[in-house]
Amino acid sequence: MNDEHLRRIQAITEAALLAAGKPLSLEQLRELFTEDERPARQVMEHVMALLEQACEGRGFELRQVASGYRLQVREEYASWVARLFEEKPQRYSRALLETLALIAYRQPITRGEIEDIRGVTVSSNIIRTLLEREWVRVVGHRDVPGRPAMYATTKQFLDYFNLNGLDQLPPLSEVRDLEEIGREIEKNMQAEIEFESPESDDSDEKTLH
Amino acid sequence: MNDEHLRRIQAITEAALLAAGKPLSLEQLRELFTEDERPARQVMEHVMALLEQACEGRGFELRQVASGYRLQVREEYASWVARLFEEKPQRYSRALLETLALIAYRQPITRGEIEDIRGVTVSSNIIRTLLEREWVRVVGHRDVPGRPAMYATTKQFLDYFNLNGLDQLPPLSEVRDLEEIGREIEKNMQAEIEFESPESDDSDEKTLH
Amino acid sequence: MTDDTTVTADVAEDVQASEQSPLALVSGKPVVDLPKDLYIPPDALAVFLEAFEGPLDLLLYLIRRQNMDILDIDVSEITRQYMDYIDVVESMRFELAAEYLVMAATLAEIKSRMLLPRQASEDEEELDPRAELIRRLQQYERFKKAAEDIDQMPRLERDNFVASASLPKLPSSQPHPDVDMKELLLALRGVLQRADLFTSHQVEREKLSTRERMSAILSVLQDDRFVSFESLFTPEEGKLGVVVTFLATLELVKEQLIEVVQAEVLGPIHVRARSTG
Repeated sequence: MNDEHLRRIQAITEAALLAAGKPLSLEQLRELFTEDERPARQVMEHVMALLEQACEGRGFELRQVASGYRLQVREEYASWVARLFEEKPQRYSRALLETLALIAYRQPITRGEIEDIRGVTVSSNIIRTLLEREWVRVVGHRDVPGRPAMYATTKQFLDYFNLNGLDQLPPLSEVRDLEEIGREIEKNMQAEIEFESPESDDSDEKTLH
Repeated sequence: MNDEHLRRIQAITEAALLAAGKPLSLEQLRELFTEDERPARQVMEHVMALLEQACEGRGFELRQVASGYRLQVREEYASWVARLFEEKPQRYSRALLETLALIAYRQPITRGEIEDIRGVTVSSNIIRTLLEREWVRVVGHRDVPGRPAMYATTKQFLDYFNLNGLDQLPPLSEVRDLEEIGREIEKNMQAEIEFESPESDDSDEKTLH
Repeated sequence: MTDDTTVTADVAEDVQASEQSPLALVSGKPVVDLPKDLYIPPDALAVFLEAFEGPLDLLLYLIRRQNMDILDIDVSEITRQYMDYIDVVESMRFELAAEYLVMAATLAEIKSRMLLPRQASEDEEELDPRAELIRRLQQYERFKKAAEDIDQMPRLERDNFVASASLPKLPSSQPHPDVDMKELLLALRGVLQRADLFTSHQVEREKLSTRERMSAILSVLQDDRFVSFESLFTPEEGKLGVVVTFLATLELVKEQLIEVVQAEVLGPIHVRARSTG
């Protein structure tokens, strides 16, 4: 078993792991070779060690997991790789916006109080999203059974909406007369929908892939 | 720009290409970096050359196709890697390949023009298959009665066949005299007869029409 | 499968044919011969339609294989035969059979034109009627070859496999949606209308600055400890700020969110969140 032969088995192993995109056991890797060329288990184990070394300083590494070996992108490059999978920002649900609006205008407010006004349950996801975005925070707990958290808006919330303080939020009397604003927003959303419609799918040829 | 810095960009690039599992353009690769760390185009091109070298002697190689760069298994190891997949590779019918050839070499072309040259109706299935595979797309309509769709090939077609551009397609053969055509046909028929004969157990192979 | 390859009478004449493997099986019998002319036996039609990509393809074959002279065909016989099996194939792939029939008609036309005496007055430029057909055959042949070339080209899933590696744990990089203040107001309008809160003036009663200050005070009182009442005030804010803080404190007391403790008359006042502790 000379070096050249080992390097060949190593290259085939690497090729197979990269093509499979899932873990392969030592046996599965050995099965790729015809009977007369099939490396012994020990040889294969040695090749895996060689392959592991050969991945040093590269973008990926050999990992051994329960079902076998796999090649995996190195974790230290995760933050760059993650940008590949960045999705377009979605829109917040109406439920989330209503919850946020109630926290802004009625703070400090508990989830139960929000639910009382909205007439529907507020999902934990909504609260978590608002907390993660750091637009709301828990400022205490109401002294009633269950000791529910009280939510209030944050400085980040004010910054995002370009406000110096909550008193700069539009007064509720203006909120009453929102018909026009509503029409405007619907118009914007319409424009957005048209932009994403499948008719325009020729346009992606012009953008870079 | 020192060597260590280049090696880091190279590792990130390799990581991203392996994570994407599809071609990435130079621009897409540059976009992975934040603005302050984004390599210049020339630097990126240099890194691609370094990465190409770094893949020598390994199971995979860097390849430039129409949509960008991708890492792919070296063709010399295809026969081992193919054993990973139980399904045999798709075969394409002559009708589909002839239609595809006409679109590739004569684009933009209408279905009627394809039928004129082939002397036979092009089934809707074939066009649908080509569109679904995203190998061809409609690029417009010919300004004649019925306004028939004109078809052209896509980047995905080039990617699938390892091409960087249409100019890399094998050159279209010269018009030959019928004697020569006859000899060629004879040879092909011979091969086809052997291929189609009931002895060969190809029946489980799927042929796409 | 049968070993009997002597199903055709032509075998003796066509030694070449008997040496080759059968093209296909028709009703269990191997078909060795390809058609001598454009007539295809109805029972073999499906097979031949598979083997040839249409009449041009078949013609290309015949020209070489049978040394067929496209002028030397019995047009009336071929036409009759074509008509016969159109009935047979109606249920299968009629549209393909029709194309063969068109080809037969084309050939018939060529032949009839060739039989007519050429008129001397006719334009010398006029092409041999076979020229158009030959041009089409040549053209078709180029693309037939191109299709074969494409089939031979290395391609994904057969000769090439994209290399991919599994992903490490990726940081959540979901970008945040944008929100317009108008959207927020619209949402508020919706919920207030539903709750019918516009009619009662409950919501509007409190100044938002007071609400904000209530939140601020509560966040100062996070721990279970007393804070001096004075420390809640920021003199730099001026009179208005002090008033707002005072109102906020009163509101918090009213809502029983904080408790105010004064150990002795005129002694220091302390506040603490009721919920903690």
